[in-house]
Amino acid sequence: MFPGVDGFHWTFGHVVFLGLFFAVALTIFTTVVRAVWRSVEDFRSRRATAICWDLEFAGMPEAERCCRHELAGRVAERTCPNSFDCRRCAEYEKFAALPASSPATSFGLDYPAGRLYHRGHTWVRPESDGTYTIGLDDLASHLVGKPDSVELPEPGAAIDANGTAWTLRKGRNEVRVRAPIDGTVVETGGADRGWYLRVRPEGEPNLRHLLQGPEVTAWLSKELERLQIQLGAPDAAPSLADGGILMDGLMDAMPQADWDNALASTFLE
Amino acid sequence: MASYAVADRRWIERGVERTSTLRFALWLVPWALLLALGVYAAGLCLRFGLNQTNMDNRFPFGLWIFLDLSIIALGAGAFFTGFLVYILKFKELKAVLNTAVVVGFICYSGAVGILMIDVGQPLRAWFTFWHPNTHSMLTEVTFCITCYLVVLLFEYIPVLLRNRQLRRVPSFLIFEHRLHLLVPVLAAVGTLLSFFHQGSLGGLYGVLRGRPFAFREGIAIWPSTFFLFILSAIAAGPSFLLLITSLVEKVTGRKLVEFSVLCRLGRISGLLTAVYVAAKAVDTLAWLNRTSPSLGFAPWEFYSYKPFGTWLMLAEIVLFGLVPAVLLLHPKTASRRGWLISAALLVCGGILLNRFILTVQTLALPTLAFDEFVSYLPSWQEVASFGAVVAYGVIVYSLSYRYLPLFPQEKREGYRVSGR
Amino acid sequence: MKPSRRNLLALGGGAMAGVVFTPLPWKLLDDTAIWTQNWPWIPQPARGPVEVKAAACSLCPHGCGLQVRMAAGFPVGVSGAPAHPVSGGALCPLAFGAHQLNWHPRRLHEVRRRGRAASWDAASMALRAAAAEGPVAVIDGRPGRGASAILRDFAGKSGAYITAPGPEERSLAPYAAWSGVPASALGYDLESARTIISFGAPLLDGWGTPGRFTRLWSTHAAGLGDPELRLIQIEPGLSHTATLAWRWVPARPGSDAALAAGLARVLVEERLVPAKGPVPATSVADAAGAAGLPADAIVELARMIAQRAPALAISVDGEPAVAALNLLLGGGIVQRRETAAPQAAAIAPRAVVIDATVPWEYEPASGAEVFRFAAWDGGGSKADWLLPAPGFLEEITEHPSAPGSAVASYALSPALMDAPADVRGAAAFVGGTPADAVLARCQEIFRARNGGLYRRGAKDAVPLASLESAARLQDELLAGAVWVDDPAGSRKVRCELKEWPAAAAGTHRGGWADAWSAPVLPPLATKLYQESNLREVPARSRI
Amino acid sequence: MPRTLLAFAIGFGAALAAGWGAFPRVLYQKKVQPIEFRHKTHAAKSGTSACGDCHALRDDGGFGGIPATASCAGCHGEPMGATKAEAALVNDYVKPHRETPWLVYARQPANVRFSHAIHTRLAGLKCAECHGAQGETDAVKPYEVNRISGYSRDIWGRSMSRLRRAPHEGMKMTDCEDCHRKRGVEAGCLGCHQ
Amino acid sequence: MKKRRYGMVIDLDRCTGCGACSVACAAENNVPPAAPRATERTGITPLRVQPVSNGASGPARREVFIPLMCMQCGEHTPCVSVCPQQAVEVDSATGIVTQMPQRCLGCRYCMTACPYHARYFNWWDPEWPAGMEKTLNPGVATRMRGVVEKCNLCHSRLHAAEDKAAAANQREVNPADYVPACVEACPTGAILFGDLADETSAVARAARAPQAFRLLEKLGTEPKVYYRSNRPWVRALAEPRTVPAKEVQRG
Repeated sequence: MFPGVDGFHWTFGHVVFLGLFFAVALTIFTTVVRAVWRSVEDFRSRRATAICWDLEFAGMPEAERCCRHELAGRVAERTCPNSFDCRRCAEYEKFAALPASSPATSFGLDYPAGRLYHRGHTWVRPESDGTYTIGLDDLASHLVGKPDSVELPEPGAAIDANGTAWTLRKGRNEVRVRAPIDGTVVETGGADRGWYLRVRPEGEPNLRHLLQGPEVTAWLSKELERLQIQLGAPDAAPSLADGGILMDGLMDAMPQADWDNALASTFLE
Repeated sequence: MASYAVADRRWIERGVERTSTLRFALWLVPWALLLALGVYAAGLCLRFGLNQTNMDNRFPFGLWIFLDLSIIALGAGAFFTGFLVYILKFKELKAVLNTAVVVGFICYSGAVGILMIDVGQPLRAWFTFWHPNTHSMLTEVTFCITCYLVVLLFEYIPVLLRNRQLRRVPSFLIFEHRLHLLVPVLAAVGTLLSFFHQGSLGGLYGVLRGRPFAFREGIAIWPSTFFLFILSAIAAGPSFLLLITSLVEKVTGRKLVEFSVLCRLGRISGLLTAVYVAAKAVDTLAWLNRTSPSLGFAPWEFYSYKPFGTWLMLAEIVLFGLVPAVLLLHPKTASRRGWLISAALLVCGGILLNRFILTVQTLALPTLAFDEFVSYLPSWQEVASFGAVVAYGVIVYSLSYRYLPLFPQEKREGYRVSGR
Repeated sequence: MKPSRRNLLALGGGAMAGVVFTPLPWKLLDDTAIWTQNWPWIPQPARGPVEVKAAACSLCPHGCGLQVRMAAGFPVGVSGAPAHPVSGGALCPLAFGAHQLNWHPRRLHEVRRRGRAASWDAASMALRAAAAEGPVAVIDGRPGRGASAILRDFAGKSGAYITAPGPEERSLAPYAAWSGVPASALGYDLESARTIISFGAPLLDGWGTPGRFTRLWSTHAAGLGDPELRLIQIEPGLSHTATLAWRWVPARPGSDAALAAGLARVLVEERLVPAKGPVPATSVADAAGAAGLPADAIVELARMIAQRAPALAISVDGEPAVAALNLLLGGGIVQRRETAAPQAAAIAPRAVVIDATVPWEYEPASGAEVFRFAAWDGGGSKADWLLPAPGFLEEITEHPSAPGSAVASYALSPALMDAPADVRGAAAFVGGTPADAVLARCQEIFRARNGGLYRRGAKDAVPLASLESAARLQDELLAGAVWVDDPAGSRKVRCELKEWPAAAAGTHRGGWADAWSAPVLPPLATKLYQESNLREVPARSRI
Repeated sequence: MPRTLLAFAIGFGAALAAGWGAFPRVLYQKKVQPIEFRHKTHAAKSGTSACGDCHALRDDGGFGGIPATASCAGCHGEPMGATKAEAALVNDYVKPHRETPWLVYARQPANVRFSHAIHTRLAGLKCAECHGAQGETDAVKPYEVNRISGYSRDIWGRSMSRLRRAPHEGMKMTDCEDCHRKRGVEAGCLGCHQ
Repeated sequence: MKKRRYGMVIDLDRCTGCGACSVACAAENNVPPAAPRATERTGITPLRVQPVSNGASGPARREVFIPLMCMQCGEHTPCVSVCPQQAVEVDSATGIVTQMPQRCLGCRYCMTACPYHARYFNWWDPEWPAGMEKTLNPGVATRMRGVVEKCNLCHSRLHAAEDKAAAANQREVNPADYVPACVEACPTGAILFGDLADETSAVARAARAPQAFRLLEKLGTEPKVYYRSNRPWVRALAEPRTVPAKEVQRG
């Protein structure tokens, strides 16, 4: 194999053969090393969360990749090409300027106007000290009810928008809640305190990707509709939409339903 | 629902339907038993030596080599699809790319596994790398298959890391993403390697000057079988993929790919089979009239030993070559599922027959004037160890099908259960 | 701080990366491969210098000269002694594996009485008790040795000393009957014959001394269209000898006597030989009918035989008609100059002692208590006592004239190995001192001053007279020399034949495996019987 | 990230330590020669320092190797001193005429054919070129046996990496080949294997 | 040392088919006795004797015994080029085709390549009855299961001859010191052995004789084992069979 090892000959055929072999082996090796190296680079430049989210988003069924402007009735039909990250969207202004038409009802759910909503069912509230409070929105809270356990990041930990903010466990289900914004955790709350995290973003954050105003109810309507289909059971209908009031602790109430799927869709797993 | 079923469900891609955990487990049981039996048989061979087989000094290659050659040829779909998708940009074949990779990985790893039992001293296998005889086709095969198995592994890893649970680990997902972006490089390397080792597997027999039934002249260091094996492998690869996909669709009762993709595979296979048949016919004529007589052997003698008559040669070229080529190329038959599958079966059968003839008939025929025509029947250990490879393939494929996005379009296009 | 999954993965990755830069994986790869080259359960040869020792083969009565290569005190290879006066450097195929026989799984290591372990004392007492009750017969497979004298003396006057004939002696039986000379002292004068008619005798396949006829054949006959030495083989099947013979006559089985008579008839009628002695009554047509041959073929065969004289007819069965035919053709049977034991009168012995030299198949008359000496258990023995004897090259062995040889000879073979602790020869068991007997035999030869001594490799003999003493002769013999009588000492045997003999039914067919009188074959004989299609597995499955 | 890196480094370091430090200790088993022997003393007392005087070639070209016990008996028929080793030699080997089961450092496996005659007579190699200055040692070093292959450690050489070894160290096939290549000798497989 | 091409001429007219060569070969090369289940197709007989008939029936029927071993091919050596790890080579000094079981991984490709079926696989680990290992020839290492072996022209005897010459400060081997076991064992002296490169040697002269032939000569493998026979039908066995097998029956 190498000069000096028995069987090595300085003949044309032998050298060409082994040369080709080493070239091939080196190509395979460098390809794999390059993949590893680029992955490390992705983490180091904090691109990783965004890439992961992009990949997850690309795998979502088309129906679930609906643009906020479609929800708000500003456009007839539009699939989001930007992984729900309106900060990257070149056409955002164009659509945002159009008039919205949406149901006025919030289905008995509590969606205060002062908050911004993430498509993974978290809300963000700017505080006076420049921090932002993050919590689980009312639909998610109704679904989960009281979680069995919550795994929150330590204060000081960094979270990235669309990355995992914290984890909820309920029964056999484990839910990763997506962070609505980037920032450093300054304080942690919990289910009983009504909010989960307080984070301090780096500089003035761009919150354009979060839902607000009329979009929220339209989005809620679509989410409830989806939930109804997913949870499937007709007897569940009254407890869901149709102007009814969403039951608190739905997971406890309907243990037989396909929560795996429903939670995954809800929390954008 | 039992807790294991829930846990199982969490590993299955969201948005696709798979059979129940219980049914899946029941499906795996017989294969697992076959695998266990085969592993036991292989263990016997490793522990006590190859006397457990029915091979002998006159029949030193047997069932294992024949089937190894066959599954490596059938596994050629992996590199060839990669080549078509990444190098020639046949985008629609992306639908079967993942399944091709898994099938290829199974075929190659199974073949290497069997080879490790087939050689008498597996612990010395690395000598081939350390002291290679570069004149030997087997050296070339060993180097290329090993490298290609590594390539297949790294083509399979992205598919594996796409599993619903594994994907949740950000570093896995990022690595998968980065590796996937570089897969065209691997596909190119895989194509190079495959061309060489598929060819060298043919060369393995073509260089046998002492076996005029197999010996062929050729170009430079490559006998004609070198090129014929490449051709036949890339002709059969797509057919095998077509068969596997149809079979999976049949077994699972789900639509997995568009029929047009299967037709495309069939057409590629048909075209290449036609080229192969033409080349094979020319080669056979050259061998009959030139090569064999020049070594002192009357070629028709080779066909005077029953059951290896001339019918075998005709069957190989006409029934398993020309006929499926026509079926796959004729627009009428090529657009009918039944004909498509039958033709693909014939193409794959032709590969098996070709590898069988070259392995078994070559060895059975006498060379010396006073040799006898010899026969060989594999022992249960040989059959069982190969059965283990089949079982291993079925199990790996079933697990891959259940837990990995082998057919990404299945979810994207929202295919639903057909029939049932 | 708890290590996370990522930390563990990194740790493992680091270890895997690190281990590549240590000798561990590479050395393991190398050492496991080397391990397969030196698997501890596969024996390897001992180291040590190789010495070549002279010996003689004791496994059949022919006593071929051996060169034994010894390493670390054990024989590691056997080859023929070049220019040996008896075997001429040739050996039978079995001899090449004979040095492994002492470790044959059927080696006898203990006295056995009807399959159960017993002691020498018990055997000795049993023999003494039996001898007190009635006559004892002693069977000797190799008469003419010093040890034979011990056995003969033990049998004494009341008992019987019987020799067990080998294939060559069985073929000579008619001449012994007609001349009164024991078959053990008769021989064939193959060397002067120019035509040999063999009735089934496997002359080229293990009949007679290996290297005797084959050498004559290979120099004078092999591959020649009209050879100097014509071999005509009369045998139903295509045996090795038949296929190599100048002419092969596929006569019907059991027709040897008729065919011999037919041939004799033609020879006499056509005056191809001088008419002497009786003439058979069988007509040529009858003979042809019996042999399944055309009558012309018999006439032609007779003419062919007479064409190149002298002719010698040999029957493997000792068929009297063939012997009569041979006498008609001129004989070719000689009587060696040596004292042969007289034929014993038939008795009903109380006990039988069988020497280890007797072929394993020898079955004594029933009713007697049988004491069987053997180095190996060949299986199926009905003997009451199996007594372990020294094996191959484990004791000094004597090699008297080979059966069927034309001249008398005597050779000794040294003991090249130590025998197992508890083995004894028959001569020692019956109370003799074999060493003294050997010396006595040497003295006998020395006193007679006949013939000469062929030292190892020498083409010419040293006259016996040049030696100073019998002890010196013994030393020379132990160093590999062979005493051979002057050929002039042998003379043609005189047979009185009144009438053409009646046919005797014989079925014996010889061959290497049949000439071999040791109870087992060397393990490497599997190369001939099991691992090639050269030979059928011998009837006696004693491999 | 730093924790990951640290874990990687720890794994890497541990593997290095295991591979270079622990592995050779596990792989090789130390054995003590059956009795003591001093080349220096014997050379001085016998007045010869030529290796061939004791380790002689036979006439047939074979190599005598380590002298047999019989050649010890000339001087050590009775103990030459009161040491334990001396008593052991005389009582365990010389008197019962038993051969000493020496552990041979340069022992090659059965499949190797090494002709001392060709190397010393025809090629004119000095013993020390392969064996080192054995004749000047004053004690027998411990013998180390490879637990897997059963070879003496001297075949591989002391240095695990085989990079830092003395010219005579190492008796693997590649060492034979290196020397042959340097001297332009072509032996072929058959030349050195049996 | 001068280049040699060791070879032999086997006189088929003199072979009696006794098999002494076969047994002597096995003993010399430490080939074990057959494993209980070994057959003529799984045994190890680096030299085997093959009976072949002339195909006639009745008294005209004859057989010839053909000792078959490695033919020591000199050109296009089929086994050398196929071995993936250089376990086989043609020794440049002696012309002997050498097989190194210690390098062999047991792929058996060389066995498929050899038209003479002269290569044998160790299907079993070698086994000798207890104690019989003491009789192993010290010049030859035993093999293990899973490797191929064949006739190496008794190379241990060449080693011994070389050692003996070297001890006498000679570079050239005395031809009388190097005689393979089969040659030595043949009771009729049917095998002539020597250096074919030496034009004056008896073996070179015999190889040039018109009665000499080699098996499958048209394959172009240039075997160094020659056969000779006065009988035309025997010489015709050099060529491959041209009549269908069913018409040729072996007795």
